[in-house]
Amino acid sequence: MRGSTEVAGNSHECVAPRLPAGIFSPQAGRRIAFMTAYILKRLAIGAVTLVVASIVIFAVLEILPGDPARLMLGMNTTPEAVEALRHQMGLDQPLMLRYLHWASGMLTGDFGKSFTYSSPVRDLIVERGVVSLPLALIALALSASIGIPIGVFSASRRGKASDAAVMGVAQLGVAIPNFWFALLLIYVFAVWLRLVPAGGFPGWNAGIWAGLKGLILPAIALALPQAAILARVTRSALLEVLGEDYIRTARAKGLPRRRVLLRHALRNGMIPVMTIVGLQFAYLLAGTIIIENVFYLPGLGRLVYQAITQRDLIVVESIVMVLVASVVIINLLVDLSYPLVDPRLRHAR
Amino acid sequence: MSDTFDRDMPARLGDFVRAALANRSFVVGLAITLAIALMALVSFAWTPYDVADLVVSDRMKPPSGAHWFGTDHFGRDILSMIMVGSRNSIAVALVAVGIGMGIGVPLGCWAAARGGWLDEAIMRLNDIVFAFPALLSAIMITAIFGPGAVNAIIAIGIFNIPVFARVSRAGALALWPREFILAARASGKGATLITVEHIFPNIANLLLVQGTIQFALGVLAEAGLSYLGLGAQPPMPSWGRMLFDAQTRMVVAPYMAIFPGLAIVVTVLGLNLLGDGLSDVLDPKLRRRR
Amino acid sequence: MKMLKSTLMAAAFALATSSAALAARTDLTLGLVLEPPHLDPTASAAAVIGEVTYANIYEGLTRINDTGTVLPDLAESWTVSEDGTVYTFKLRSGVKFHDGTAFGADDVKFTLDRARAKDSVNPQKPYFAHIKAVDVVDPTTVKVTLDQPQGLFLYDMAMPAALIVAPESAATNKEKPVGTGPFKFDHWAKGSEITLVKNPDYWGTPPSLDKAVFRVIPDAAAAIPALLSGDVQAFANMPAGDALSQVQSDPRFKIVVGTTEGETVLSINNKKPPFDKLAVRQALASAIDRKAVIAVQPGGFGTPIGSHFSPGDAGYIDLTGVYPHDVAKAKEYLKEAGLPNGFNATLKLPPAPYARDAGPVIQSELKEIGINVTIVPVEWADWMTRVFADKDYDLTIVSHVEPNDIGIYSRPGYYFQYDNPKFNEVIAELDKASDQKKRLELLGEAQKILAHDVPAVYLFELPKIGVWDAKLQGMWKNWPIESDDLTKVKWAE
Amino acid sequence: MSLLEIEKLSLDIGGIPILRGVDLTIDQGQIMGLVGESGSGKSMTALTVMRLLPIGANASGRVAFDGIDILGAPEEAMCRLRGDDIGMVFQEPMTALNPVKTIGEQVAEGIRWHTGANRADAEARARAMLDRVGLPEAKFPLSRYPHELSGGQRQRVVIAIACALKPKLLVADEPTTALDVVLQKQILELLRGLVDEDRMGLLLISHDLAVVADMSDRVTVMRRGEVMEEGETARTLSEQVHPYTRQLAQASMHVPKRRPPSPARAKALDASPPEGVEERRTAATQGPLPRPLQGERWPAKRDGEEEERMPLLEVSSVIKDYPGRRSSLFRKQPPFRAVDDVSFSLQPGQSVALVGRSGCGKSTLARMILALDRPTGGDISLLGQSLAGRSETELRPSRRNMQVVFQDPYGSFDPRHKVERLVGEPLHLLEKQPGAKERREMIAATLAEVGLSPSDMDKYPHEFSGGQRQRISIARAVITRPKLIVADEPVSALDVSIRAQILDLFADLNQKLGVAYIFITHDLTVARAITDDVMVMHEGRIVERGRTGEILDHPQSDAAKALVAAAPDLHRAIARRLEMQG
Repeated sequence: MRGSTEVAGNSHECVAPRLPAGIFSPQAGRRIAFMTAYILKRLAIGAVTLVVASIVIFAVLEILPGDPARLMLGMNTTPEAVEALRHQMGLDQPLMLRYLHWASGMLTGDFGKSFTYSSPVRDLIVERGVVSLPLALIALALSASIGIPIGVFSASRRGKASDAAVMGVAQLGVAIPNFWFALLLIYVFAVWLRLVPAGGFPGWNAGIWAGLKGLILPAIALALPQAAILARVTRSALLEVLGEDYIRTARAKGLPRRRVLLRHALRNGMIPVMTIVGLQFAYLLAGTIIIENVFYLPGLGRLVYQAITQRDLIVVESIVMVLVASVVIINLLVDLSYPLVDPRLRHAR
Repeated sequence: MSDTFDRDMPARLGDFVRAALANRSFVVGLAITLAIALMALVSFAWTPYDVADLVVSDRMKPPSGAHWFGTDHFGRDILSMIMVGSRNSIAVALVAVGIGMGIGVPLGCWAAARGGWLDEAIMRLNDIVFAFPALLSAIMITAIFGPGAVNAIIAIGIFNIPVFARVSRAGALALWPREFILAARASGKGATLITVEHIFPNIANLLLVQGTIQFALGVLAEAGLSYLGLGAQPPMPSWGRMLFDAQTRMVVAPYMAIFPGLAIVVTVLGLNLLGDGLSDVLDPKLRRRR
Repeated sequence: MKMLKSTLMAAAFALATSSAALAARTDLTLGLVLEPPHLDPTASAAAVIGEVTYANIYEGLTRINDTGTVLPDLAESWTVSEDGTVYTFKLRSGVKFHDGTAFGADDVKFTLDRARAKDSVNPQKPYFAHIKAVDVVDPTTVKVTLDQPQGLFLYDMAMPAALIVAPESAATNKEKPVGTGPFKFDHWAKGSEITLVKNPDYWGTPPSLDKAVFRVIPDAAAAIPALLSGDVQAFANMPAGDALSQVQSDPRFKIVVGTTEGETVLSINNKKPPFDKLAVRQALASAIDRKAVIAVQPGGFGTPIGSHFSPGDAGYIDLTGVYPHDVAKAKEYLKEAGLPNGFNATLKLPPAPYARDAGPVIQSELKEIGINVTIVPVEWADWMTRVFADKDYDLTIVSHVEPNDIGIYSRPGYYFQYDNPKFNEVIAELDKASDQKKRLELLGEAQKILAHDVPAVYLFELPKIGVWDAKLQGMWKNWPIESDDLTKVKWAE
Repeated sequence: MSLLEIEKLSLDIGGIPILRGVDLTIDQGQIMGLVGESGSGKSMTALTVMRLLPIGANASGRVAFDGIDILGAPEEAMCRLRGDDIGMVFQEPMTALNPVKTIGEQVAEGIRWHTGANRADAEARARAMLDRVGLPEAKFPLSRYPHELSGGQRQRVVIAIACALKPKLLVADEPTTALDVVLQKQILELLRGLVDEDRMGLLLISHDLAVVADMSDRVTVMRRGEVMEEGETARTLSEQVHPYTRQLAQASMHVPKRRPPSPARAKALDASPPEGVEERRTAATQGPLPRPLQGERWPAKRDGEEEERMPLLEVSSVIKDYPGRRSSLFRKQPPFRAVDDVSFSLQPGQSVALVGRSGCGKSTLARMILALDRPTGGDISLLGQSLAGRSETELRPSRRNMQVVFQDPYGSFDPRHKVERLVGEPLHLLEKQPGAKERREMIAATLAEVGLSPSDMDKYPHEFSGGQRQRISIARAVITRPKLIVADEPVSALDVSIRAQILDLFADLNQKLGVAYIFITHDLTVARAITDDVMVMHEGRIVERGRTGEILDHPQSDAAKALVAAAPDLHRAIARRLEMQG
């Protein structure tokens, strides 16, 4: 959704067609200069986003009610013990100082120390990331490898019964809450058929295969609704492209429908699809909280959920920052990949 | 884009109704949506059982003539819970869409009308909101302000703002260079007046379609938050909460999970179909993205 | 489909049996509902730290067994002075910490001094409050001097918060716990599992398990499948709730319902009107049907209580009849309090399942006598700060899991805001009394006062629902303290 | 046997009849012109030949190409025909090429598909073909992408694709309609050259009689899905036997009757508004107007003396730059100068044409005059009031005196508003807002003035035809009685017959209201039809100016000469054709 509107909005279309043709000559050097400037601008915007986000996250979390120190010490403690622990955790320092400490630490890769786990937040993120990241990647791969071909198939059968059937299923897929779907999956595949574990993650130490086995159900639960979305997006993007004049030109060359679809329509229809894939990756990385809870996977989502309930502020702040940063990076990568698909974007902006 | 706004667009109600009734998605979607809305309305006056009545002796009874969908772990009638729960889902999603539109549309229109640094600033702000993982942020918001329907509305509503800002900005940007806008400018009308008189009525289509989509997403999001215990609070029934309660009892009482889940699926499906249908009817060229 | 299922299951079964070892197993995977925040029981109130480490990794001067009896542990024996203020412990010799350093009197002094220091973050500081001095007499003798008799001192020293740590490793115990116990910490996959292995240098009877894994399974829905699939062989306290029936019918598993020290109560803010009126509290007590509250608890387990005392402990008196469930009577009490039409109140529920399950039942019962209760769910952190520390609440439901904690009602400023000089006297006397008969007498009196005064409505004693493989032996039935003591656990041949 | 034989072709799409019994024959090497107004079914006839009809289309009759039954052939056979034996060129070059593929790929693709040639051979042939259509390798390597080319160049690529395999028949559907006259001429010449060299048959579809007359051997005239007349071009168009042909031809050559107002007459008009109002009243409504309209409502003259010497519009040294693209983080390309030091003045009642090729800056200039865009430099003043740097409120008095008519009769109106609101929109500019009743009366009067019925007020714009919409557009422009109307290509989107009517209306209003016009157009016939003076714009500058007839007959600058030479002219075309035939 993003990409296409930006394209329409930002390009100086009123000017471009009037320029003499020579100005567009594809000189490699200039093209690189264009791209560098573009990348630098995007990087700068990304950096600003991160700074603003860090301030927002920090400010917001500091007004969370509940004192982590008190939680850790329980119901049988004394006020001095609570004070002592607050001092130990650095919670008695002024807010500004704590922000600066945290923010500057992050720049050097030091996210501070978890209040509850008392281990470095960075280690926690890495430990959990090795679950969440592969999960998101598998789910994304599943979503793309199911959704896109179905969308292409459906677009090529536009109006036929198979199109209607596939899109009906996709429509249903979009409407299913993934955690409900996850419950159904657990009971069919784990409880009833006992093909895969019902949840939990044995760790990669237990072997790649055991690890993958633990991730397969959650990945499916995450991926199928996303695949349904992707199938719909792919189909409508393709149908829109198929209405373009150049498709008629290609048909007038004598190319059969199928070849036109694959050679001409697909690549042009990829921009909205890529945008959605990018958004999905960001969503899958951060949006697995519920699924990780259903499958009791020790991932980032569950860590952050636990950390919120335990008021482990520094962990919450750091993970949210990492997730925001990954969204920014993914968006940047997606934006940068548009020109690979669409040569018009290699010069513009 | 230029064709999006006229020619194919039915300007008259009669045309609209005729086109709409010929559209299967629209008809089915509208029927489902109205049925859910009706269910919510009826629940104010009547439900098979009072959901405030906890009949512990009737816990987890499977579906029967007395309890069509069975009873939950407090002995409450699941059908009645679903009926009352629909109010919560609808209210949360609807108000969240209202917040998104109420703030997002003016922002988007303003950005499009003024352009330049203001546009850039508003859009970058949008990007920042977009960069936050929505569910996670909603969890944080409800964690800060306490769980509950109102805070769930706010949490979902905030993430609707950039969506509507984007849609209305894109729509408005496509309209501003149009000749009828130039004509209005030549008639001495300022940006605000033009936005009110010309831009807004012409992007209403887009907003209606997007609104339906966001409504459906809102129902899903509310279910997710309630599932995590952050949405509507007991004893107010909510579909997501019912699923949470059902999860641990799924083996003994699968109906506790199946019916609320189906309620969510049917509602979201209905709204999505309605959105698809509307976008076909109002704007044949508008893309369906979700 | 049925065909498919049976075929698949047969295949799975074949796989499982072929790999089964013929010799008795020496490994065990236990399910853990909550993941410990860290593994230092002297630095956090999280009971789950004790569940993993108590008696397995760390040991105390004394220890408690599964019946709640105090036994010698690192202290072989002790003597108590006549006035009950000086304890002299004779320590075991030849004991080594897991890191190889020797255990001795210095370590005991270090542990106790650390716990009672001004900047200590020990979660149970009151246990150490009366210690005046800790003296090392010789490497195997320690003398502890109290400023007043402490009736439960030996019991307190057996608590997880008093487990003995070494100065060399105290700072790193959170991540890498080092104790003297029969199991050594092996590794901790955060969010997933904690692995312990047999300590070959253990001073006592070696355990029969070589390896124990505590796997975190927070989700009730996942616990049953994990058990059924054999991923996990034991849950000391199963979170399965209503799904328990699935295991109940399965001969492969044993279900052992025991008791804990968790008095689950509807706490009342005794200073906040109208709860400052005895009649109002009595109305609450009469309006609530403990049976209904227990019925919605997992599996319907739980023993009703009438006062703040565990039915499993010596000196328990059944006081559930003081205010039997009687709606008419409850309404009379309200009339007596001048509130015949009832009033509004809030009920703050922490995220614990027992509270969230009981809340709606209590809400609906109180509605019958005209009290409109609004449920406000809160996170633990919020509960600790707002309810417990700031006393900003009307009603709340919580389980007091500390053993022998009837004394909390005499603590000044405790969140019940209950203040009864007569009760305080009884507790003061109890604290100093070491004579068992005298203690039981005083405890009985204290129970009766609470039962009558209703500083909280006593609901039920939290059950411990142990579920494990039928071939597993030696697991604790009851939880006098929260511990998965694995020293005697073994697989039947 | 002819190359293409269409007999009794009927077509309906979703049950709506589009073509009724169309007959058409093309021989090898012959150019067949197919003319007709919009909706006559020309394009559908072409698409039937290609069998690229939209979904839901249903054709009957017989279409035979080279002996092959097109309507009955299997899809694979059609794929073999398309691009190999039949090529097609489309109207809109900007969108006809796949934006993500290089022009080389796109030309070579058909070659490879049909001949099975390897990549290198196909590219060599594509290269040769691009050379033939005038895109030499030095400037247009195969690796160019379509967006790097201008519209005319893209149309050349499309032609290269269509002609790459030397088809027997080329179908060109309005191939030059989207291009300006100079490009049109080049493309038509290219097509003619290719057709001659390769002895192709050409089906040339156009709404422009002059183009068809210039190009084709035979002509088929269509209207509403039916063939009206078919015959040899010169004879058909000169004899004009069929009434519809005659109607078309006359409309194409139509010149509105008008007396060019002398400066004196202009002054007289200007100085005596009551007369103007009087004239309008008698002409339009034939009845007494409500009193308040007089004098106060229509912007009245204040002090005669001063104004008479003052030009209506004064444009001095106006410059418009568009910012250059950023070529790196720290460097921008120099700005693109769209309008370069333009100065002129316009007297009241004067009608001026601003002509030039597309992209010459004429529309930018118009927008600046209308104060819809701010000049980068220079000044524009209307009735002595400078427009530069004014706020919207300060501009209101000036806006009352100038209005605009746009090209697109569809895009000019908010589709959600009724005509009443649309036409009444500029009333917003009046100092004293009329009441609802008064307002309706003013709108009704204005609608009558442009030849519409006052009852049209309650309709939506989509209920009107293109010509009617342009009338509504004009009504909106004149309702505040402005002194100046800027019309940006006001008739180029209209069919010829409608175009003539609208030009008449413009001429009529010029005389009745004494309003001055700036006509922006690339079509010299329009300029000739209704303007006194003409300014020729080229690359942002005004390169030539003077009396319309003089410039069009004796252009001096290269730009003007090119425009004049390229302008299709029906008279000349027929004459030349007759001459050729002897």
